[in-house]
Amino acid sequence: MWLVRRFALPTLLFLIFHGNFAFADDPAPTEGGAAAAVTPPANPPDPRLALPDLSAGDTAWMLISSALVLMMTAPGLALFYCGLVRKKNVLGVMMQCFFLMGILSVVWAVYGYSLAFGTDGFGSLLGGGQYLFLKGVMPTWSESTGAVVPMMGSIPRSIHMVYQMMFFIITPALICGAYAERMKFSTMVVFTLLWSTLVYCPLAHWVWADNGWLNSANAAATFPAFDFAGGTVVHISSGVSALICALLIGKRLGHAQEPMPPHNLTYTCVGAALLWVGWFGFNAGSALASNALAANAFVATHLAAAAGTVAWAGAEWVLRGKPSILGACSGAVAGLVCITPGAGAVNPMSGIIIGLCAGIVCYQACNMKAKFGYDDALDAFGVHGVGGTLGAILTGVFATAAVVPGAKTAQGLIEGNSGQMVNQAVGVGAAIALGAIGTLVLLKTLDAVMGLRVSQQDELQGLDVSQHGEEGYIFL
Amino acid sequence: MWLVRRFALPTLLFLIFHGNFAFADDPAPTEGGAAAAVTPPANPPDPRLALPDLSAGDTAWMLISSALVLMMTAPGLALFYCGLVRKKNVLGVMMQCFFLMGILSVVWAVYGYSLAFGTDGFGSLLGGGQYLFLKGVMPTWSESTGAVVPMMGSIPRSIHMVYQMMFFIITPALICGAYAERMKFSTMVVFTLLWSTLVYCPLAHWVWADNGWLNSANAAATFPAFDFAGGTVVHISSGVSALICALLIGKRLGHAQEPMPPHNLTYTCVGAALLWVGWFGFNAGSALASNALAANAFVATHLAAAAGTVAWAGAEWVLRGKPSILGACSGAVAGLVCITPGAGAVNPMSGIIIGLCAGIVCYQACNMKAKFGYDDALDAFGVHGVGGTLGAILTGVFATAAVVPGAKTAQGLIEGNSGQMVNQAVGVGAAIALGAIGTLVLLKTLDAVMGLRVSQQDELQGLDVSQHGEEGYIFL
Amino acid sequence: MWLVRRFALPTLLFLIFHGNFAFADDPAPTEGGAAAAVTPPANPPDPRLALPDLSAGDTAWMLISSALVLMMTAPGLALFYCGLVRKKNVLGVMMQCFFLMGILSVVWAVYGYSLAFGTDGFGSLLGGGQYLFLKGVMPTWSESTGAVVPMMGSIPRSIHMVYQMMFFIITPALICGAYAERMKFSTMVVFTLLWSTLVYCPLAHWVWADNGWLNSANAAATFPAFDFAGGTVVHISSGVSALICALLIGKRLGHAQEPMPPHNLTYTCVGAALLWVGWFGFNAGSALASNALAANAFVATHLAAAAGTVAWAGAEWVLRGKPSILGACSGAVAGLVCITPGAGAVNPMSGIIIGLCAGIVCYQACNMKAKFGYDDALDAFGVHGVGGTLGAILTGVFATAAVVPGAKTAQGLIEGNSGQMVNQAVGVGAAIALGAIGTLVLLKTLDAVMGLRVSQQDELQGLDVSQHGEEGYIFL
Amino acid sequence: MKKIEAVIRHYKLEDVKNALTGAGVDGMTVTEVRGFGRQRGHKEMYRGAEYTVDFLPKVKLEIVVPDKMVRDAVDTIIRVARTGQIGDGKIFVTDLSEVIRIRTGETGEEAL
Amino acid sequence: MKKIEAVIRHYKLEDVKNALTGAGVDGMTVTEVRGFGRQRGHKEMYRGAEYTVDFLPKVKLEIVVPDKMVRDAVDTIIRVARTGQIGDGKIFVTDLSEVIRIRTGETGEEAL
Amino acid sequence: MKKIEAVIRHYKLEDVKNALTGAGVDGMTVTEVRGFGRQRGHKEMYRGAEYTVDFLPKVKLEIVVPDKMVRDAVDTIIRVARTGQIGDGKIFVTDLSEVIRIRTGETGEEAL
Ligand SMILES: Nc1ncnc2c1ncn2[C@@H]1O[C@H](COP(=O)(O)OP(=O)(O)O)[C@@H](O)[C@H]1O
Ligand SMILES: Nc1ncnc2c1ncn2[C@@H]1O[C@H](COP(=O)(O)OP(=O)(O)O)[C@@H](O)[C@H]1O
Ligand SMILES: Nc1ncnc2c1ncn2[C@@H]1O[C@H](COP(=O)(O)OP(=O)(O)O)[C@@H](O)[C@H]1O
Repeated sequence: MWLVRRFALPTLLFLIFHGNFAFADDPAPTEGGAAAAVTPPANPPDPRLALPDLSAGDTAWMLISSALVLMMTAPGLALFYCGLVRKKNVLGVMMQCFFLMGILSVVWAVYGYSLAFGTDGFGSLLGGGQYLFLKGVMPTWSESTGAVVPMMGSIPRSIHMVYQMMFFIITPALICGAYAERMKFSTMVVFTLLWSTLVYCPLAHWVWADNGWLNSANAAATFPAFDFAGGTVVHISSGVSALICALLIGKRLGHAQEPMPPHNLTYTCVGAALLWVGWFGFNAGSALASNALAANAFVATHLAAAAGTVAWAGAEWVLRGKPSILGACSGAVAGLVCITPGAGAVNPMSGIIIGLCAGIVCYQACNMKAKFGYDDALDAFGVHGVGGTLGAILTGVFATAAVVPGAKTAQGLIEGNSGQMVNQAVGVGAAIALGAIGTLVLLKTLDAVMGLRVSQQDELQGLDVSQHGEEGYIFL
Repeated sequence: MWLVRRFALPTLLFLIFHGNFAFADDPAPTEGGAAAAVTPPANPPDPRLALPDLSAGDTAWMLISSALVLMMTAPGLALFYCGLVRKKNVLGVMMQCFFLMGILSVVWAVYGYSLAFGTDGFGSLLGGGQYLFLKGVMPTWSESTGAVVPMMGSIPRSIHMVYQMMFFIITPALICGAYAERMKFSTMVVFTLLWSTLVYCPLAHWVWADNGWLNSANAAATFPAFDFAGGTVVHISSGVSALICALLIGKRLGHAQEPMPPHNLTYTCVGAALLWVGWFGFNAGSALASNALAANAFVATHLAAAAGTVAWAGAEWVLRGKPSILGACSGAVAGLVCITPGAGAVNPMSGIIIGLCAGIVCYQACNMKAKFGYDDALDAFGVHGVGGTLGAILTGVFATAAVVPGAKTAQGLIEGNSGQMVNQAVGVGAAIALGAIGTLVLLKTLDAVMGLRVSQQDELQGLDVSQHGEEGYIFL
Repeated sequence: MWLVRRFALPTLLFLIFHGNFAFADDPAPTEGGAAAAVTPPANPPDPRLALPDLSAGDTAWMLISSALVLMMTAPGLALFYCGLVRKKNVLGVMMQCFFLMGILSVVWAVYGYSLAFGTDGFGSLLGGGQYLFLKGVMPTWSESTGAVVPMMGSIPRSIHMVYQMMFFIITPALICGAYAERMKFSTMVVFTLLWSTLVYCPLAHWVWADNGWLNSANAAATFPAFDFAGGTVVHISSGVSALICALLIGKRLGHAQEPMPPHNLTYTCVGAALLWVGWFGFNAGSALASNALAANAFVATHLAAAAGTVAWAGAEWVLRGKPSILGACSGAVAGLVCITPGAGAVNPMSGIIIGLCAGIVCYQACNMKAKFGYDDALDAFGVHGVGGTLGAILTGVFATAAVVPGAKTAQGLIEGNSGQMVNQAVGVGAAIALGAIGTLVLLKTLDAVMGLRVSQQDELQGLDVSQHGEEGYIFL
Repeated sequence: MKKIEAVIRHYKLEDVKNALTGAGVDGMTVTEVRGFGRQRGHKEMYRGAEYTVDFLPKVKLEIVVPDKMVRDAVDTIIRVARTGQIGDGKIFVTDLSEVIRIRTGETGEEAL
Repeated sequence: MKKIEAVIRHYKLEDVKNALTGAGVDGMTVTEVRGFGRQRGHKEMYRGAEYTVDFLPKVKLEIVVPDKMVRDAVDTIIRVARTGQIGDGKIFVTDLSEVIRIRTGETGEEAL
Repeated sequence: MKKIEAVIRHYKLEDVKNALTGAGVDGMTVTEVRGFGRQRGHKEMYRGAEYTVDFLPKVKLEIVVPDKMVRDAVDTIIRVARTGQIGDGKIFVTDLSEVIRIRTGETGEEAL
């Protein structure tokens, strides 16, 4: 409760006040201001970017892609994760995903986008106040031409903002898999707010902001790493942070003593399928246009997911005698994670190889967990941390000029550009370092300030009743 | 049974015959006939509307928006609602949503669209026979130019027809929340058919038809009220009707004596998430194009939903000590309802304020229910009636010229146009009056003719078995 | 196990090797090579096809359509089917759908697309090696103009490939309904691989390849049959094969002795709704563009589904006294199946008639099953076989020049072109023959080689535990 | 010590529980059961197939009471659970040879 | 009056019910239970974790009959529920001190 | 022959099962139940409505053992299932007049 008073209320008031204020004297951004951001942060240059007018086709694709990525968090991820916990915690997991959709969206509009994509702040390290409260983001119509400003390539910048917002939401939601079934809801909220501000925003800036030091689209980047759709920003960062969470928060009561099987694999399967579908928005949408690059990403993404499904379930079949549906679903997600950084940089046939590797490697990673004995409840690290890292590396290997419009030079190792492997490695290292250190510091602090875990009593009763005063299923 | 004989069969035959007839001598509409309807009924003028040719981008966005709005009714609303009832009525609720998808679609094609959007009928009050059986709605290709006619702005009119059909479906489906768990299925069907004909069609005409007296896009409108995506037409009308239903049909057996907790909140959460995703089609689609106006609506819609989530769950947290997932989901829906009329008229930052108000006000409205003692089972009034009314008012407050292409004059109270508040109030009043009176008359009549409730026996047994001869879950 | 060693592993290795190979020396296809395939295989000529440049709008619509069709298999079909089986087999059914998404996607990329759509093989009978490993399918940018090649009309050919891949996935998945609850998983996988290669690919070539002998878009076609979106290729072929499966594999233990009610109709309803939504991608997407033809298909599809819902549930209401949700859902699917071949060829009002017929005929077909006594567990034949055949015939009846851009001549019986009925009949016959014979031969062989059914022991225990070592729900 | 087992209708559970606590019963254990008896079942139809469901959902209460309270308890249940319609259910009474409270190890009446 | 409790396999329920009604039993109460005994459980694997499930789903029948019918009922159950495989289940018989029909208040044999 | 019925906390099931098998019990039957007693329930809130849930999930074990093993079994259960918190549960012991193994028809101790 103290927390709520100390935190929730002020936030609300703050928002209302500033929202209002921002609204009141929100100046129509000068077209110049918009021009400054004509090149897209993510991914290689796109022929369309030359033309400044709004393309209805690209806009349509980006609107639906934004919706698809939101759908990934809920119902997608919410179902995928909630099916894996025990019945008494099913709502706990769903609530984490759903509530984050609420709070993080507001944060992104207020300052997140500005910190991540602003170019007026701390150079290649972090954005500034440029876009606070969506200042200079929302569309206006120039008096003279009637053209829309500001644009981001062929789409209104506001769509780029909301599309990136969906990434900002799902990334911390992925971490829920590590501390599931035992974390205090209040601490979870505060942790996520801090993490997304202090870890996600900087990392997104490094990799995707026009002046980010890891942005392959930034000519001046120190280490131009390929991260088409967020392998480092989304998956490595969340996966590594998940590992730290699992280590610091400790095991669930009864872990490794009593069985803790997934309570509803039908949900997990539906969730995985929705993630698969949504991922088309995540990866193909990262072309920021409805073009051939998006088509390449779409195909590569789908084939990697398919190959991952076959690889993981196949590995189980060979090594254990039975392919499981959880294996098939996990393999699909692993494949999707692994292709994320390379979707727009590799040939789709390589996507099959990447997917196969992802399925087998992540399968082994999840098996290893038992040996190390940490309790990454839903394998957020095993799938996103390991898969994301593998993907970043394999992207360096398989990247090819063939799929990049206008690219003349060799891209990946297989084309002889071994230098790219260094960039990829640096990108991975940076994401791991920032994620691990940031999470470590935040959790240590919060543990001291408000405690990470619910009481033993509450944990035994389940998060649904103890944290939210509800039951998931009442079938009587 | 008598009902089926008296009603269902004739309808089928009627349709087959006329459908056939309509088909047989369905004249390709003259381009003139099409020209008559070139400006879109809903929302402010759109630059594109000048150009008559079909835009593939706008068409793509409207096709997918139509699909998204259908998805809102089922699985979206069906899941959201069915999770809130007791297990024995789960199919009853789903069936109401699903069956209405069937019957209302046919009605809309046969005469609904014509009554709502025809301009040849009773002037600003109701449409005529212009589009009966889709006459003059489906695309044809002009001999000379090969251009598609009829168009509606940059999309074929047939898409406008099918897009609006989805609104026609979901509106009465929302009312199901009020009489859930006790209404006779046969009566429900008849009531809905009459209600959608006598309440929805006129109201849609008033607000959206080219010559509607409340249509802000109609220069000649008596009270040009802003209703971008259906705050009055969809939410106020259904919400108010829901209240009347709850009052007239009476409480569920055992209401307030025995506990009636939601039987499956995981469904409710998934449903809420799908409603959220689908609402992008509902609101951003109401731009009838894939343009900057759609982008503004998209962002405003998302932020209002997010703010509503935080507000409702936050209010519970502060006032009851625990944030609940039902609260978070209800808040999201409340925010979405509330931003509906203003999505294309307000700045997205105002969307946050609107969402926060929605969450808090609707939360209180639902708590009040207990005091008044009527049994609006799933709070259709508390969320849609209250949220819709609040939204209409707040739209009048926050509407701004900044987001309307080509708008020169002040729009809302905050820009000093206090006159708009009157228009909004009249719009609200008209929707409330038509909805309340229409529902009252219809239910009184049907109560006399065929009875509103199932027998006590059937109610105790549950609607699944008694009305449909099925069970929802057989887990043995 | 032997199977896995004999089959799974080699496949993986094969793929990795060849994938690699294909990648290594994948020559950018000559523009000539692309030109060879400028006209789309499916559906009537489309004005756009003249212009070779990429349309962002059409591309956006086809990307999302591809995602929608994938969504039809999972979660759509997976939920629709898994709700109909007994609890102990729920994962078995889902796994069949999900695993096929994996394995078949890889197959399609490796050789499926080439066999089905290649024009260099066995003329009108089967494709060749033209597109093996996506050779000449993925987008490249011509040095000179920067234009994308290869194209398929106004979209990159790679999108046509991935869109068709989704059809390749769902077709065999439909057959699962027949052998549900008793087929060995390993045999199911092998059967599907062979069936999709030996039955689906040829049939798709006949109907949709530029030089297919049934392709109505092929001037040289022997019997140009209308199959806009796959009535013969997808539904008749799978439905007929399902019947053969049901006959050869035999009844479930206890069939007709103990009750086997659907264990979770809420899943079936959600699945049906998702199929309905996804079908817009399936049918309207078959226009391969976001144009008026797509709009017509969209509306016709929706109205047929709606009419089917009303017809089936209505028939139950009249004949049994109660409309059931399973009836409503089955009717929607029947309507969708039946409109599939004609969506782009008939007037939407005819779609209503087609839907009504579908609902009533398929309802009767499912009732008849009992008399014949075969155990088509989930009525894959009753709905897809019967509905698909009915649809092919009715398409011949109702096809009209009015909806086909640029069509001058009479199309269907109702316009006096009785000759078309012959073509439709030949199409139906060809699909039935190929499907029935192919399935018969394959199952007889596999029965001898590896056995079709799980052991009695395993069947009693349920496929979830016996085949996959998992349980669907653990609610304790 | 006696164990009273009562099979009653679902929607009577709350009332019976309240009445029993009113009558001085401190605890009970409830199980979801399906009952078959005189009460006719209902028909269910799924596409072609039609089933008669004659196992109907009921709840079973298990209440352990000192011998002297049995009469009271039974009468209370009868009074509250009765609707007069076929299917109200049954009450079975058994002797217990021992009762123990796990928390304290108390036995006999103290254990209740 | 005796109460027969029989733990049997799921898929035998229908047959046993029919056989018993044939043998003149008017009613029974069924409960879903999980049983542990000689019958070996099965393995389940979820990603890294592997569990042995040794509580297997069974159904428990409770049948109250007049003393003279016990033999018949028991034999019927044995005859129908037996497969010969480990796991067929058990039958337990207990004395009842009283039986009451809630609807009518009848007791003893009339209550059945 | 005696039947031991023990109502215990969910999360104690595994331990109790293992302890009992250790103590020589060969089988048991488990049922999901909801219990009402001294242990206070919890509040649940759904929008406007607030409920107190006082039926708490428990598991009921049914264990049939030869008379001589009763003491052991009961003590084992008490030892393992006890937490000292209100709500640990109860143990009820009843006499059985007969026990039969369906598979073999064996009766009495052999049937266990
Ligand atoms: N012989 C019996 N043994 C065990 N339970 C019985 C028996 N007869 C009835 N029951 C239980 O009592 C319930 C009600 O019995 P029924 O005969 O349907 O109504 P009534 O008790 O009013 O005559 C049944 O559903 C069943 O659960
Ligand atoms: N001692 C016991 N007490 C209570 N129930 C038992 C006991 N032994 C077995 N059961 C029940 O009987 C079922 C079958 O017993 P099991 O030993 O597996 O096979 P069988 O009876 O054929 O030897 C078990 O699953 C359990 O539910
Ligand atoms: N009189 C009773 N008859 C049957 N079951 C009882 C009775 N009293 C308690 N129980 C069961 O024992 C469980 C624990 O009892 P409770 O009084 O809550 O704790 P404790 O046994 O520690 O005092 C209850 O949940 C209920 O299932």
